[in-house]
Parts: sequence; structure tokens; C-alpha cells
Amino acid sequence: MSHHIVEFKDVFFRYPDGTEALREIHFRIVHGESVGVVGANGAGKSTLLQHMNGYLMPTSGTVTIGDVVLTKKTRREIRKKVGVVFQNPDDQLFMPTVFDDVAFGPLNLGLDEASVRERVHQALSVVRSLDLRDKPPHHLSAGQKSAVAIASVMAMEPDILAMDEPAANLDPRSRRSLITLLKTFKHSKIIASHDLDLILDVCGRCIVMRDGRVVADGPSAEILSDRSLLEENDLELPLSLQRQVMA
Amino acid sequence: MSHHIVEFKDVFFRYPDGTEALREIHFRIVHGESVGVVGANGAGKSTLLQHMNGYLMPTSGTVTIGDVVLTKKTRREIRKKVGVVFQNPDDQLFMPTVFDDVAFGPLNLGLDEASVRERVHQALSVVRSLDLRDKPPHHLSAGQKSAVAIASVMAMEPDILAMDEPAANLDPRSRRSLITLLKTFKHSKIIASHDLDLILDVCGRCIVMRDGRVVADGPSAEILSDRSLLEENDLELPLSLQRQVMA
Amino acid sequence: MTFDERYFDIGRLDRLSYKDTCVHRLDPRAKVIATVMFLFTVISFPKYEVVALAPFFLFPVLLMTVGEIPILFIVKKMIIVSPFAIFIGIFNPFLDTRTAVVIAGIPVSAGWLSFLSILLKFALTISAALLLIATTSFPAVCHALRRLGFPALFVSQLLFLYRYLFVLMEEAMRIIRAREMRSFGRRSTGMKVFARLIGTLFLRTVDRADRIYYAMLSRGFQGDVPTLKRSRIAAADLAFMAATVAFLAVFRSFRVTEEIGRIAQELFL
Amino acid sequence: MHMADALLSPAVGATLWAGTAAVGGYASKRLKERIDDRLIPLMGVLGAFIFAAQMINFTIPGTGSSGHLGGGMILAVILGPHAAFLVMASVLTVQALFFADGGLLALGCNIWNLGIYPCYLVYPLIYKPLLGKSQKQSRIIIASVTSAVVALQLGSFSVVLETLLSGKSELPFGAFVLLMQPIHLAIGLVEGFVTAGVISYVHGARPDVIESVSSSRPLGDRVSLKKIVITFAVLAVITGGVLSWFASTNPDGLEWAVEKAYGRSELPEKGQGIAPVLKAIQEKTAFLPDYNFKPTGSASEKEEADPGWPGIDAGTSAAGLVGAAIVLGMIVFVGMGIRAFRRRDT
Ligand SMILES: Nc1ncnc2c1ncn2[C@@H]1O[C@H](COP(=O)(O)OP(=O)(O)OP(=O)(O)O)[C@@H](O)[C@H]1O
Ligand SMILES: Nc1ncnc2c1ncn2[C@@H]1O[C@H](COP(=O)(O)OP(=O)(O)OP(=O)(O)O)[C@@H](O)[C@H]1O
Ligand SMILES: [Mg+2]
Ligand SMILES: [Mg+2]
Repeated sequence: MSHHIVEFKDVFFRYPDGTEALREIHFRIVHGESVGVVGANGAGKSTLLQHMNGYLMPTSGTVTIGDVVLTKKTRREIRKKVGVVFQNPDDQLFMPTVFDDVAFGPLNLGLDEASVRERVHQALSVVRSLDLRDKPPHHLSAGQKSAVAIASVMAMEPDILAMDEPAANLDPRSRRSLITLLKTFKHSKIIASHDLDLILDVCGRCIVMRDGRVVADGPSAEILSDRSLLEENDLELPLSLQRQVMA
Repeated sequence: MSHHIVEFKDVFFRYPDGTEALREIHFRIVHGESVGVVGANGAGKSTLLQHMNGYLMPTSGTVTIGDVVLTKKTRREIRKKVGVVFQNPDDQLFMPTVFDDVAFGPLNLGLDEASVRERVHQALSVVRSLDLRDKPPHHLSAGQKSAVAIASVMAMEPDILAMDEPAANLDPRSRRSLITLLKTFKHSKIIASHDLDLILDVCGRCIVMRDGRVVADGPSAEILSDRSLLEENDLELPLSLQRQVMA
Repeated sequence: MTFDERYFDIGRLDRLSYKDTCVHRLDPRAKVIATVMFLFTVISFPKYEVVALAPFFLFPVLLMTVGEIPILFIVKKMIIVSPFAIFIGIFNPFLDTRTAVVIAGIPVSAGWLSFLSILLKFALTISAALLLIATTSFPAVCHALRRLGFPALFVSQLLFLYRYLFVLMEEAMRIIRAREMRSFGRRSTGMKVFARLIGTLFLRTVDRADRIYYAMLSRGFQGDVPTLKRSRIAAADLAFMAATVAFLAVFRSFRVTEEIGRIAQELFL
Repeated sequence: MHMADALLSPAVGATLWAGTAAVGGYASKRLKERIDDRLIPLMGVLGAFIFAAQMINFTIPGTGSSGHLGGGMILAVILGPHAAFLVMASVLTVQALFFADGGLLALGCNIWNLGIYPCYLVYPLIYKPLLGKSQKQSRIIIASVTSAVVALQLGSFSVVLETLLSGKSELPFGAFVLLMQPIHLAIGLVEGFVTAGVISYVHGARPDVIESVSSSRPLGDRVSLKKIVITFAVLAVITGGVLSWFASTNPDGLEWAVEKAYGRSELPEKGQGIAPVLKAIQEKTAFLPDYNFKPTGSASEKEEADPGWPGIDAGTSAAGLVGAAIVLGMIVFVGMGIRAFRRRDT
């Protein structure tokens, strides 16, 4: 199923103010793969993810999603395939109730009412938030917001999922259920996070970024246990691999 | 030095919409103690911290800071003693340049120009951000913002420090230097966080909240290694105490 | 201009103002006053004046080069805002067709002269305003305004506006992207969704204002936003002002350009 | 629809700046008297909100073209006139500085056109009476749409007047009005509907916000219609007086506008009557002496259109061209020199 493939070829991206945020990015994600992106603040993770469905377009190089090369013309098609969850769920929930928000995408896909309800129901149950359906998003706790944001993307049944720092502000239990949810999502996914333990748990493969470049790419178990590689890149061992010295 | 004492006595708090966010809160923090507050999303941690300097006033019960009972009259005095760092540094860095922001507190304390400059210099060097002094906060990275937010509270030389989720969005290296900074602060401090590893590192004592109540209070090393207690409260063992099963 | 472009644009202008050149180091008050004098002088030229405006380009060019401001950036921004002035001015050549001058045998109508004059004045005034910000920074301009007698309340909230401009624009940008991501260019860009979207943004903004207020209170805010005096008028500032005044006075009072032309003609023709 | 510096005469610019500054001082003073200091960050952040909101486009139904929010009316409804006026002034200031919309001298005009009308005229005189005590959706829509349309019509009409009084444009009054008003009618309608949508959304989702914000609002019902009308009358008379006095130093604009507006025949004895007086005034008050621009335009003189008009013969104009070329060349040279010098330095 080639439509679950993501390929970056020599991608450079420069923000209009001259910041070189991506340089020579080159990788390929095949169907069903789960890839973590890690790196210091400002390394370019969010910028990379924003190329996944054409919010940003490469300054040079090509991004291919499935069989389709990302261009201004194709990006509308591509957005139907790739679901992106942002760092801050507040930015993502713009409709006045949880139901409206989750229904927004499916409605725009042109589905009929019954299927829209079906999809909303489905997506909200996956994240265990069915009882929130009539609440306005600003009355939800941080963790509930994240869950709904994920549901609103899931309701579009994307082939590829991209998430930017999904676990920030979640309590440990919610973080754990997010991990479970991510593990059950069978399609390709790409996750940017500072939570190296989450990456280690969810992603088989890991990409390390630094100053807009990919500096390492390989199995998470290997990369995330390579202390000197991590420290060179302003990271450190996942906490679960650090030995705790008890007081 | 009794002015570093914090005491909550039977504190209840109800938001105007009827949410009972704090119930029967009772604890005492003595001079130099370092206390972590943990709990699920919506447990009431932020609400608790907002009582520390009178943003919120108890619906019933009393909060005592030092020798002073918190009332509408005393809260201006109390605010000089207690420094609070919020979850989102963007809400906290409200002045147009880093320098102005850090100087804001000392200026309001009525210090003369020379001492204000001295304090700003001091506070910014502690967080290693002296060279950012003339930058506007919106051009800082997330980690730099957090550091400056901490400096702007430190510049007031508070007797008591309260921090809400200080490490969210920091990369592992910046998180580590935050931990070092917190360990060097000698006065009383109280930190609310989902990052149980950070609490375990920095705080000798830990309070667990659930539905607005304190359900456990004791040495961090004990509480944070009590798996069943943690799981009852939607938490889990700190990652560094979890054994990682490598693939 | 698209949202992103506008956002990046002011971000870029803002960054330019944090450079450190001798123009940037001048006292903000000196630059504000000089700019206002410059603007008034340019505007005070009569309707048909074209030639005498030429020397005034020296002012923006000097600021731009000494202040290391990229010229293309300024020109681009000027072009973006030009439509209204052009739209109003372009009627002049059609409405005012009397011959004003004959140049090399070709009669030029007064309307063209006044249109050209509008364009030149436009370029001069707009570039001066942009360069003020690019070489001074918005907070510094605000502090200068305060010390020049603008109400404290106005200036304080202007500073807040500047501070949160970027925060909120970024927030809006992410909301737009979220909407785009799930709307596939269909419906839902209409007015109803728009109103709710703006409403949501508004509510969040009000909540944020509350949190900011708390943060201010916790740092001893008592109703006045205090600031340190950060600059004294120095000799360099006085020299800059004096030079500006002299420059403006000379080129406003004497038709220097034409004199130069006449001398050149006598020498070479 | 921002007024631009280049279309402005110093007199018009200065007068409107003075008027705007007076209102701004008044608003600050009134706010300061009864301010809830919570309002300072709220005003600032809402100013930023207007920017953010203006950047979000939407499709205007049936046309496919897109529009965005102006903001004056929303601010007035939420903050009350004084605070709303100051926020609007800040928004326009930032637009003038960062986006170069209009320019610094025209800022006075723009604040006048887009700030004073919605906040001090339309909000108390139209919005509040129309809305009354009800909070019904239909009432909100009627009040918002009417207010937005009226405010924008006043604003755009003022642009016309300011342009004509400045005398840099040749557009005849009638044509100019016919150009400006209908466009702004459409914009006003859209703005009105959006304003109504946002206000009723906020009202539905968080009624406490509008209530809490407006309860800390210092003005409210206390200011009587009479006071506002009187204030405006006084302001209008003063402005008119000052303006026409200033404008007479540039009689071109004023007379010309008057002439187009009322038809020539209704201005009697222009040749002997007004012109010499104006000229005398001008000689005494001119901002800077107008060298070389002798036949300032009393209309009759213009009509005669003597061949060399406006008083430059072919010789001098050629000299002017040559001079301009030389001067501009020198400026470019200086600029490039500094650039090169800098580059070598670093
Ligand atoms: N809108 C923008 N305009 C200009 N530069 C930007 C913009 N957004 C990001 N950058 C810059 O691009 C680089 C990469 O930023 P990006 O947001 O991708 O980092 P990140 O890896 O996601 O960091 P974080 O961990 O803090 O989220 C940084 O240097 C940043 O300053
Ligand atoms: N402004 C408010 N109005 C009404 N209810 C509120 C408000 N703020 C918080 N609450 C409610 O009060 C309870 C406690 O919230 P609080 O923000 O203190 O939780 P928290 O422990 O800080 O959670 P998190 O880990 O998500 O930050 C929650 O049920 C929340 O929904
Ligand atoms: Mg990021
Ligand atoms: Mg909280």
C-alpha cells in the first residue's frame, strides 16, 4: 500500500526571515512504520512536521506522501490522508462544543449525517471521551483537551498520523493511555517529542535532529541508549534507562 | 524564621461556576522545605498554587504565609514574599523586553535604579540568560522563555517559591539545568508537576492530590515508590524507577 | 498578502530593530522628532512639486545604509501598501490635463506632475515611517512617546499590544491551520464558522488577559507600569537633530536641485 | 481605506492630529479616573486580538471573495467607548508603524475616521439605543449591522473630505464620494454581520465575559446623549474653524472642493473677493515659503491657464530634470559607498 509512504528528498526550508530551519532532510517512512523525531528546542521538529501536509512547502527538495508529490495543487488531497495533531490542543479545538469540533472534519469531507455521527462516536470512544461530547472545549482539563484533539483528527480516518509533542501537560495515567492509543493505531505515524520514554515505548525508529539536519536515524532502542550521541544533541538518556540514586 | 512558613488550614475553594476545586486542604510547610504537588489533570494543583499569594481566596478556611493570615488586606504584603511561576511563560513575560520584564517586580517594590539593575543582572545570570536582556520575549525559544520567567520571579527575591509545571516543553538538557537551579534555591519551595522524576529529584516531600483533596503527604522517596498509592490516583511510578523492558 | 507573509514580515521588521548600529543607538526621541519634522517638510511641498523632492531621498537612504536595513525589504513593503495612494492619485493625469511644462518638446500635463509628486511623497513618507521602526524598535518608540508627553495609560497598553501581537498572531495562525486541515477548501470558511472561530479566539484572549493580570499583581503591580529611564540625550543625538534640521531647512527653502542642474548645463552644454 | 501621508497637506494632517490627541487625552483621563487596573492588560491584549482576527479571512457568501474584521464596533461593545477608542488608536498606530498603512501624519486622520466614529458617535447614539435592554439575536444583528455601516460610511466620507481639503488629488467631490461610499457600504454590511456573529457567540458561550468586562467599564449608561451631541457639535465647530483657517493657506484644496460641491456660480466674486485675502493670509502664515509656485490657485486664475503654467519655463524645467538626475545619482552613490564600506569592515 504505497499510499502510506512518506518520503523527504533533500528538503531545505527557510523561513521568510532567513532562518534555515531544515537542511538537506532525507528519509523514507514505509507503511506501518512508527517514527519518533527528537532534538533540542529549536532543532526543527515542528517545522518538519508542518511539511507533512503542506502548511509549509519545501524551499527546495520534494516531499512525497503515498504516490503524490506535495505541491500547492496536491496538498488538498494530501490533507485528507495525513492527520496532524498540534502541540497545543487549544489551537486545534476551535468549535464551540466537542461534538461540533470532532464533526467538523467529516462534515467537510462531505459525508452524510449518519456517517458523520458514526465517525464522531467512534473517534470519541477510542479516546474514552464520549461523555464530553456536549461540553465546550474551554471547560475541559488539559488532558481532556488533548484527547479530544486526537479524536478530531482520528475522525477523519487519516492514513498517516503526525503528532507534535502530544504528551506535554498530560498526567501520567493519561500519558499512558495515549501511549496505548498510539500503539493500536496501525498505520504509519510520526511523533515529535521531548518525552524520550514515550518515543522509546511507541516508536520502533527514531530520528535525531540538530540545527535543521538529521544527525542520526535508526532503531530507537539503539539511538536512545547511546549516551554520547544524545548528549551531543542536548538530550539525555530516557529516564527509564537512567539509574535512580535514591536519597 | 517563621516568615518562610506556609500553612493551609481546612481550606475549601469553589469556582464561581460551582466546581469544588479544593476541599479540606490541610498542611504546613516549614522553612527551607521543598514540597512537590502531584495529581491527575484537574486534581486541583493549579488552584492550590493560586492560593499561595491570593489570586484566589479560600471560600472557607485560612491560608497563613509567615505570620500573616491571607486576606484581601494582607495579600499585597504576601505577594512580596511569595514568587509564583506559572505554567505558561507567555502569560508571565508581559513586558516588551527581557530586561523590562525582570525589572518590573523590583521597580514595583520601589527600589532605586542602581539596585534594580543589580537585581536584574543577578537574576539573569543565575539562569544564564544575561545576553538575552534586550530581546523581546516573543523571539525567544520555549526553553529560554521559561528561564526568563524564573528570573523575573527570582529578581523579587521571594522568601517562598511556587512553580506550576515548570518543565513542560523544555528539552532534556534545559530540564536538567532547571533542576540544578531549583536545587540551589535555599528557601521554601512548592512545585506542582506531572514530571514525577523532577519532583523526586528536587523535593524531599510530596503531596498527592485527588479531586481537590490531599490524599497523601510524606517523603517523596516513599510516596513516589508506592505503586498502588500512585495508581489509585491516576499516577504511575517515576520513569526512572520503572524497569525498562528493552525490545 | 497572506496571513503567514504578514506575520513573518512584521517579525522580520521587528528583528531588524534589534541590530546594533550607530543609527540604532541614537536616542529614540531624537529619531521620532527628526522623522516627524522630515514628514512635515515633505508634505509641505506644493501639489506640483517634483524636482525639489529629490534631495530628500538622502534621509531614508542614509538611515537605510548606515542602519544596515535591506533596501528590497523596505521597497517591498512600500509596494504592498501603495494601492490607495495610487488609486487616488492616478485620476490626476486624466482630470488635470493642462500643459505644465514642455520637456524635450513633449508637453507634460499638470496632472502627471501632481501624480508624480504624490508618488514621490508616498515613497518618502512611507520609507521614513518604516525606517523609524526598523532602526528604533517598537518598545523604544513607545518609551520615547511616553517621554514626549503621551498619556501613560495609552503607552502602557500599546506596549502590551506589541508584546502580545506575536503571541496572538501565532495562535491565530495555528487555528487557521487547524481549520484548513479539516476543511479541504470546502464550506466552513464562511461567515458562520468565522464568527465562532473569532469568538473562540476572543474568549481565549480574555482568559489570557486575566492570567497576565495575575502575573502582574504577583510582581507588585499597583496600577502604574514602571519603567527605568534608559537613555539620555547625548551629543550624538543633538548633532543628529541639528543636521536633520539644517538639511530640511536648506532643501525646503532653496531650490538646490535646479541650481545644480543649471550649473551642470552651463558647464557641459 | 487608510488615509495616506502622500495625499495630505500639513494643515489637514496637523488639525486632525490635534483633534485626535485631544480626544485621546480625554479618553485617558476618563479611564484613569475610574480605572480598574485589570483593564490595562485587557486592552493591550484585545488590541493584539484585533490584529490576529484581521488576519483570518472568510468567504463572503455568494461572492466568493473574502473579507475580514475591522474591529472598532466589537471593541466598543465590549470595552466601552473610552477604552475602545484607545485600543483602536493603538491598533492603528501599530499598523502605521509596522505595516506602513497610511503613515505617521495620516495617523491622526485614520484614528479619527476609524476610532472616533465607532466609539464616540455610533456606539452611544446608534448601537445602544437600537439594542436597548434586549439581548435577542435579531436585535444584536440589527444594531451591529446598522452601526458598522454608519461608522464606515462616516469614516470613508471623512477620507473624501480630508483628501479634498488637502488638495493633492484632482478627483471631483461627486465622483470621489460615488467611488468610496458604495464600496464601504458593502464592507460595512459584512463587518456588521461578523460583529453580530461574534458578539452573540460570546454572549452565548460565556455571558459572564461581556458582563464582567462591561461591569468594569467606566462609561456605560451614565453619559447622556445630550452631552455627546454637544461635545460633538463643539468639536465639529472647532475642527471646522481650525481646518478652514489652515486650509486657507492652501486655498487650492478648500476652494476647489467647495466649488465642486456647490457649483461655481454659488461662490460669488471669487476673483476679487476671497483670493486676495487668502493670499495675504497665506503670505503671513505659510508653513514654509512657497518659492516658485506663484499662481496658487484661485480658480479663475487657473482657468486662464497661461502657457507657461505653473510658471516654469522649459529652460528651468530642463535644469530641474538634470539636477534631479544628478542629486539622485549622488544619493545612490553615497548609499552604495556606505554599503561597500560596511561590507569591507565586517
Ligand atoms: N515562524 C517562524 N519564523 C522564523 N523562524 C522560525 C519560525 N518558527 C520557527 N522558527 C525557527 O526555526 C527553527 C526550528 O523551529 P521549530 O519550531 O521547528 O523547532 P522545534 O524543534 O519544534 O523546537 P521545540 O522543541 O522548542 O518545539 C528555530 O530556530 C526557530 O527559531
Ligand atoms: N476558571 C475555572 N472555572 C471553573 N472551574 C475551573 C476553573 N479552573 C479550573 N477549574 C476546575 O477546577 C478543577 C481543578 O483545576 P486545576 O486547574 O486546579 O487542576 P490541575 O490539578 O492544575 O490540573 P492540570 O494537571 O490539568 O493542570 C478542575 O475540575 C477544573 O475543571
Ligand atoms: Mg516544536
Ligand atoms: Mg494545572
